[in-house]
Amino acid sequence: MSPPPATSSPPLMIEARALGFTRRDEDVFGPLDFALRGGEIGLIEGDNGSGKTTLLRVLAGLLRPGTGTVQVLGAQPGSEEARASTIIMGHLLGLKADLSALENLRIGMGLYGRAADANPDAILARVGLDGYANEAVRDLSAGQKKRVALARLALLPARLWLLDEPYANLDRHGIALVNDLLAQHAAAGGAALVTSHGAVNFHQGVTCTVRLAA
Amino acid sequence: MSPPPATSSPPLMIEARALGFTRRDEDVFGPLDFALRGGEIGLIEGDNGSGKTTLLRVLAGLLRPGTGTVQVLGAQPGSEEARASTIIMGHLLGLKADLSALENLRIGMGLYGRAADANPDAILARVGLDGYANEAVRDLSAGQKKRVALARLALLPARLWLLDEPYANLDRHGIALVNDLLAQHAAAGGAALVTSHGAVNFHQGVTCTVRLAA
Amino acid sequence: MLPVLYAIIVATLFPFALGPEHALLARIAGGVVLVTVLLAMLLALDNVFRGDLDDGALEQMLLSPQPLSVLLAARMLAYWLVTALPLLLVAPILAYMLGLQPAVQPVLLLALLLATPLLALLGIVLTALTAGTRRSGMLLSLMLLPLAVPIVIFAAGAVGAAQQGLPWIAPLAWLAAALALALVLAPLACATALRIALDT
Amino acid sequence: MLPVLYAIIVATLFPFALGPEHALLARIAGGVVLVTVLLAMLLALDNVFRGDLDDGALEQMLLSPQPLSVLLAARMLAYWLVTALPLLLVAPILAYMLGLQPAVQPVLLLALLLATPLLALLGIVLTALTAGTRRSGMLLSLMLLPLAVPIVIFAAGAVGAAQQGLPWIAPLAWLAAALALALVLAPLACATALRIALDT
Amino acid sequence: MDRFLAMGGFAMYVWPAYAAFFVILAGDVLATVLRRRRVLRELRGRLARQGPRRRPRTSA
Amino acid sequence: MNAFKLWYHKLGSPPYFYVFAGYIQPWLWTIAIVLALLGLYGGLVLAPPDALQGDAFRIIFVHVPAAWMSLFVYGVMAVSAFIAVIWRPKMAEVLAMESAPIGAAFTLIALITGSLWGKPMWGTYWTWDARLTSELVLFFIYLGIIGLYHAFDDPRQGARAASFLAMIGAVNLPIVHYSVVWWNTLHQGTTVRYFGPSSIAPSMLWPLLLMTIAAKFYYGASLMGRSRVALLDRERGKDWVADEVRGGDVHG
Ligand code: HEM
Ligand SMILES: Nc1ncnc2c1ncn2[C@@H]1O[C@H](COP(=O)(O)OP(=O)(O)OP(=O)(O)O)[C@@H](O)[C@H]1O
Ligand SMILES: Nc1ncnc2c1ncn2[C@@H]1O[C@H](COP(=O)(O)OP(=O)(O)OP(=O)(O)O)[C@@H](O)[C@H]1O
Ligand SMILES: [Mg+2]
Ligand SMILES: [Mg+2]
Repeated sequence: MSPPPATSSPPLMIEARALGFTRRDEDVFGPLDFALRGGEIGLIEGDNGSGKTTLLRVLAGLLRPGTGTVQVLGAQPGSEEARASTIIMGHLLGLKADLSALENLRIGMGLYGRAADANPDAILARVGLDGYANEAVRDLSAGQKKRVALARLALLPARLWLLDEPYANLDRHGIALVNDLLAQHAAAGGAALVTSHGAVNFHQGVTCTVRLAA
Repeated sequence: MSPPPATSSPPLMIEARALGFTRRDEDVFGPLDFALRGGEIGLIEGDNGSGKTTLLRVLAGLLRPGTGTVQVLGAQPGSEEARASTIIMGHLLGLKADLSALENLRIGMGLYGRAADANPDAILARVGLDGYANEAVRDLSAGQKKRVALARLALLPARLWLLDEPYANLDRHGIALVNDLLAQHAAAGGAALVTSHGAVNFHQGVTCTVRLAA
Repeated sequence: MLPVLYAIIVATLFPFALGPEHALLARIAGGVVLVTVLLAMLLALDNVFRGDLDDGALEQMLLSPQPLSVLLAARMLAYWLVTALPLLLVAPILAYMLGLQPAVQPVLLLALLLATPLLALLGIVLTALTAGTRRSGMLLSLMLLPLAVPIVIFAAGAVGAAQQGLPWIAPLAWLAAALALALVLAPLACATALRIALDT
Repeated sequence: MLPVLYAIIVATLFPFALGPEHALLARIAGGVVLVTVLLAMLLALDNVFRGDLDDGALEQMLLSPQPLSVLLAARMLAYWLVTALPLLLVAPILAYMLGLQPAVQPVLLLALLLATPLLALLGIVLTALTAGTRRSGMLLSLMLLPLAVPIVIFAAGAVGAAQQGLPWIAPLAWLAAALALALVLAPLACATALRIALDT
Repeated sequence: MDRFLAMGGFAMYVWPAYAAFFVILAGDVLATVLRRRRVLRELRGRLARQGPRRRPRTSA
Repeated sequence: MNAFKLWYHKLGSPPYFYVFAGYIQPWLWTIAIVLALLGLYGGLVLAPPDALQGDAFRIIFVHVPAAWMSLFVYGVMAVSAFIAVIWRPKMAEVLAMESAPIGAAFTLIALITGSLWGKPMWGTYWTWDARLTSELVLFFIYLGIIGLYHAFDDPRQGARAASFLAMIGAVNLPIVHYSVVWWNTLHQGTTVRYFGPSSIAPSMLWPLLLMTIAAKFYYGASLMGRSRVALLDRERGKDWVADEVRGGDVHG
C-alpha cells in the first residue's frame, strides 16, 4: 500500500525544525528535522528510553519543546487548532475501566466529535469485539482493551494520529488490523506518526522515518 | 539453543490434566493437557482474549482452576511449596513507582530470597540500566520498566518463571536479552512458561507449545 | 451515595465521643454537620481527578478540541450533583438527630446550599493543580482545608447567630457574593491550573 | 507526615465552626481529638493497599514464599509507625489548643495509645477484605466506622470520666484486653481475608 | 371509621409507621421481581445468540 | 440421619434448591399474608387502647416484629456466612448474601417505626440511647456487607468476602440485644422492661405473636424468591438454567 498520488501538494501536518527536548538540562532527544504531510505515515524508531514517547507527547502539546520549533497543522502543538484534529494513543489508553466498550466510544465522540460515516457498533465489530460492546473494559484482556482504543481512533474525525506502540499486546490479526486502519486513514488524506521497535511486521506505506539514538 | 541433555529425567515443574477455567460458568479456556520439566521452555500461544493471562494466573495460584487438575512443582498452585519457587511477571509489573530500580530489586529479594551468585548492580548493568539504578521507576520509559522487572527475575531463586508477554514494549536488544535470560535459566535447570502472540523472534529452544483457541 | 453514608457515620461518632448529653450536642450540632459535610465532599473530590489521571483519561480531556473550561464546568456540576446534593438532603436529618433547634434548620440548609458549590469550585481548581502529582489524596486536603476555613467561618457564623436568635443575613450574603465570583472565575482558574500541572 | 497535618487542620476547623467559646471547646476537646485522629488514620489506611493493588505489588506479596501473616504483621507495624505515631505526638498539642484540662492529657494519650493500634489492626483486616475490589475508598469507611464505634466509646468513656474526675481505669482495661486479643488474631484474620478477597 | 383513622389523636405517628412497614417490604419484593425480569431478559438474549458469548470472531 | 444427610446435600445443589424454593414459596407467601391479616385485625381493631399510651401503642405490632427480625435475619445470615467461609458451598453464599438486603429492610423499618413511636412517648424522634444507636450501627453493618458484596466483579469472591465481614459484624448483635440491660441505668425509658413480658395484656400479645410469625414467613418467602434469581444469575452457563429459561416456566 503506497501513499495516494498527490494531486496538489497535500497539507503539511507536522513540521519540526531542530526540535529537541531537555529534561533538567539533559538532552532526551537531539535536534530533529522532519515533516509529515497528509496521506503519509511516519515511523519513529529508537531503542528503549530513546525518547519516542517523549517526542509524541511534545507533538501532542503535553510537553513543551525544549529547543527548535515545531508546528502541528500550522499551529503550536496543544493550541486550539492543533487539538481539533490531533489524537494521541499512549501507553495509558484513556479508557474508563468501569464503563463498557460502547460507552467509552461515546465519551470519545463527545470529546472529539465523530467522523462522517462512523458507526460505533460497526467499528467494534471491525476490531473484533462483536460480543463485547456492553462488557466493562475492566473485564477485557490486554489486547481487547487495545482494540477498544483502536476503535475509538477509527471513530473520531482527527486527521493526525500519534500512536505510541500501537502493536504492543496485539495478536497477528490485531497487527493486520492496525495496518489496515493506518492505510485507510492515509488514503483518506490523514497522517499518522507511529512509534515501534521495528520487531513487528510494520505497515508497508511508511514514507518517513525518524530515528532516535538511545 | 536446545534443552540441555537430560541425564536422568529432569523434575516435573508443571503438570496439567484436562485443566479448564470457567468464569461465571462460562468457559474461558478449554481442557488442556501439558507438562513442563526442568530445562524446558513452554510457549503459550493464542489470540487476544483466548485466556493466556488467565492460564498463567491459574498456574500462579491467583485463580482457582475450574475443572481438571494441575500440579506445580508437585503441589497445588499457590501452596507454600509452589510459591517458594514460582515467580510471575504479568501485565502489571509489581514495581513501586516511587522507589528506585535498585530499591525495587531489594524488595524482591526480601520477599523471594536471592539466587546464589546474584548481584543487583551487575544484573542492572546486564539488562542495560547501568546509569539508572537510583532513578525512580516512575521516571523510566515503558521498556526500561520492563527491564527492571526482568532484572528482578534474574536475581531471584525461583525455578519456575511465568512470563506474560515478556517481549511487549522491548526493543531488539531487549528481546535478545529475554531470550538470553531464558536460555540461561533453562540451562541451569529452571523452566519457564511464556505467553506470546508469535509475532516476535521467539527463543529457539521451545520444547512445548500450548495453543489456546479464541 | 457513599459520601452520604460517610457523613451519617461520622456524625454518629460524635455523640459517642462526647457522650449523649442533649444540651451539649444541640449546641454543637450546626458546627459538626458543617465540618462533616465538608469532609465528605473532600473525600469524594479526590476521586474525581485521581481516576482520570491514572487511566489517561485526563490527558484525553486536555487534548480534546472542546474548550477546557467548558469541560471542567460540566465536571464541577456533575460532581456537585452527585456528592453535594445528597449531602444537602441528609444534613437536616443529621442536624435533627444531633438536636439542632428546628428554627435554625433553614439557616443551616441555606448556608450549606451556598457553601457546598463554593467548596466544589475551590476543590476542583486545586485538584486540577495537583493533577500532575501522584499522591494527591492528602495533599489535596492540605491545600483545600486552609482555603475552606473562611467558608466554614461564614457558614458557621450564620448558623451560630441563628442559634442565638441574632440576625444571620450578613455572613450568608458574603457567602453568596463569593459564590457568584467563584462561578465566573473558577472554570478559568481550573483550566489554567490543569495546564500548569501537566506542562513541564 | 500528611495525616498529621490533616488532623491539625481538622482540629483547627472546630473552633471556627463552633465559635471560640472556651468552656465549650474544653468540654468537647477530648472527643474531637479522638474523632479527628480516627479519621486521619482512615484516610491514610486506604492508601496502604490501594497502591499495592494498582501496581501489582500486592500479587507479588501474595505469591512470595514468605508466610503471609508475617508480611502483613510487618505491614501493620509500618502503617502504625508512619501514621499513628506522629498523630500521637500531635494529639496532646491539639488537645491543649482546644483547651483540654492538663490533668486529662495522660488519659487521652493512654487511650489513643491503646485505640490506634486496635484501629490499625481492624482497619488492615478490612482493607485486606476489599483488596480484590477497585472502589475501596468510601467502602472502607463504611465498613470500618461501625466496627470502630466500640473503640471510640471506650476511649471517649475514659477521657470523659477523667474530665469529670471519675475513675477511668475500667474502659482502658477493656481496650487493653481487646488490643491483646487483636494482636494475636488480626494477622490470621488478615491473611484469611486476603485469601478470600483474591481467590476465586 | 373516622375514629379508627384518627387513632385517638396519634394518627400522624401510627399510620406512617404502618406505611413504612409495608412500603419498605413491598420495595423488597419489587426489587426481586425487577431483578428477575432483567436476569431472564439477559439469559434469553444469550440463548438467542446461540452458543457461548465469548467467541466474537467465530460468531461473525 | 442418612435421609437427612441426603436431603441436605440435595438442597446444596443449585438446581434442586431452585425447584424446591419455587415449590415452597407460594406456601410461605400464603401463610405470611394470612397471619399478617389476622394480626392486623387483632392489633388495630380488637385490641383496646392502652391505658398509658392511648392508641400510639399500636405501633408495637410493626415495630417489635421488625426489630426482632433485624436481629434474627442477621443471625441466619451470620450462620450461613460462617458455613460459606469454611466449607464454601454455593448455597450458603447465596442465602447469606440474599438475606442481607432483607435484614437491612427490617432494620430500617425498626428505626423508622421506633422513632415514630419515640415522638409521642419520649417527646423526640431521636436520642442517643444505647439501643437506638446500636440498631443504627447494625443498619450500617448491613450496608457495609451489601456494599462489599457488590464491589467485587465475581459474585463468589464477593460473597465470601462479605460473609467474612458479616462474621466480624456479628459482635454487634449482643450489644443491640443487651444494650437495655448493660446501660440500663444510664438511659431513660428502656423499652424491653417497659411492659415486662408478663404484663402484656393477652389482647395485645396474640396479635403481636401473629405479626412476628408472619414476619418470619415473609422472610422465608422473600429469601426464596431472591435466591432463585441469584441462582439464575450465577449459574448462567449451566444447562439447567438454559432449560429453565427455555422451558417457559419462568414466572414469579
Ligand atoms: C428509633 C427508635 C427505636 C429503635 C431503633 C428501637 C429498636 C428496637 C430493637 C432493636 C428491639 C429488639 C430488641 C431485642 O429483641 O433485643 C426493640 C424492641 C422493642 N421496642 Fe424499640 N426501638 C425504638 C423505639 C421504641 C419506642 C419509642 C418504644 C416504645 C415506647 C419501643 C418499644 C419496644 C418494645 C416494647 C420492644 C420489645 C421489647 C422486648 O424485647 O420484649 N421501641 N426496639
Ligand atoms: N517523567 C519522567 N521524568 C524523568 N525522566 C523521564 C520521564 N519519563 C521518561 N524519562 C526518561 O526519558 C528518556 C526517554 O523516555 P521515553 O519514555 O520517551 O522513551 P521511549 O523511547 O518511549 O522508550 P520505550 O521504548 O521504552 O517506551 C528515558 O531515558 C527515561 O528514563
Ligand atoms: N476480570 C475479568 N472478568 C471477566 N472476564 C475477564 C476478566 N479478565 C479477562 N476476562 C475475559 O476472559 C477472556 C480471557 O482473558 P485473558 O486476559 O486471559 O486473555 P489473554 O489471552 O491474556 O489476551 P491478551 O492477548 O489480549 O492479553 C477474555 O475474553 C476476557 O474478556
Ligand atoms: Mg515509550
Ligand atoms: Mg493477556
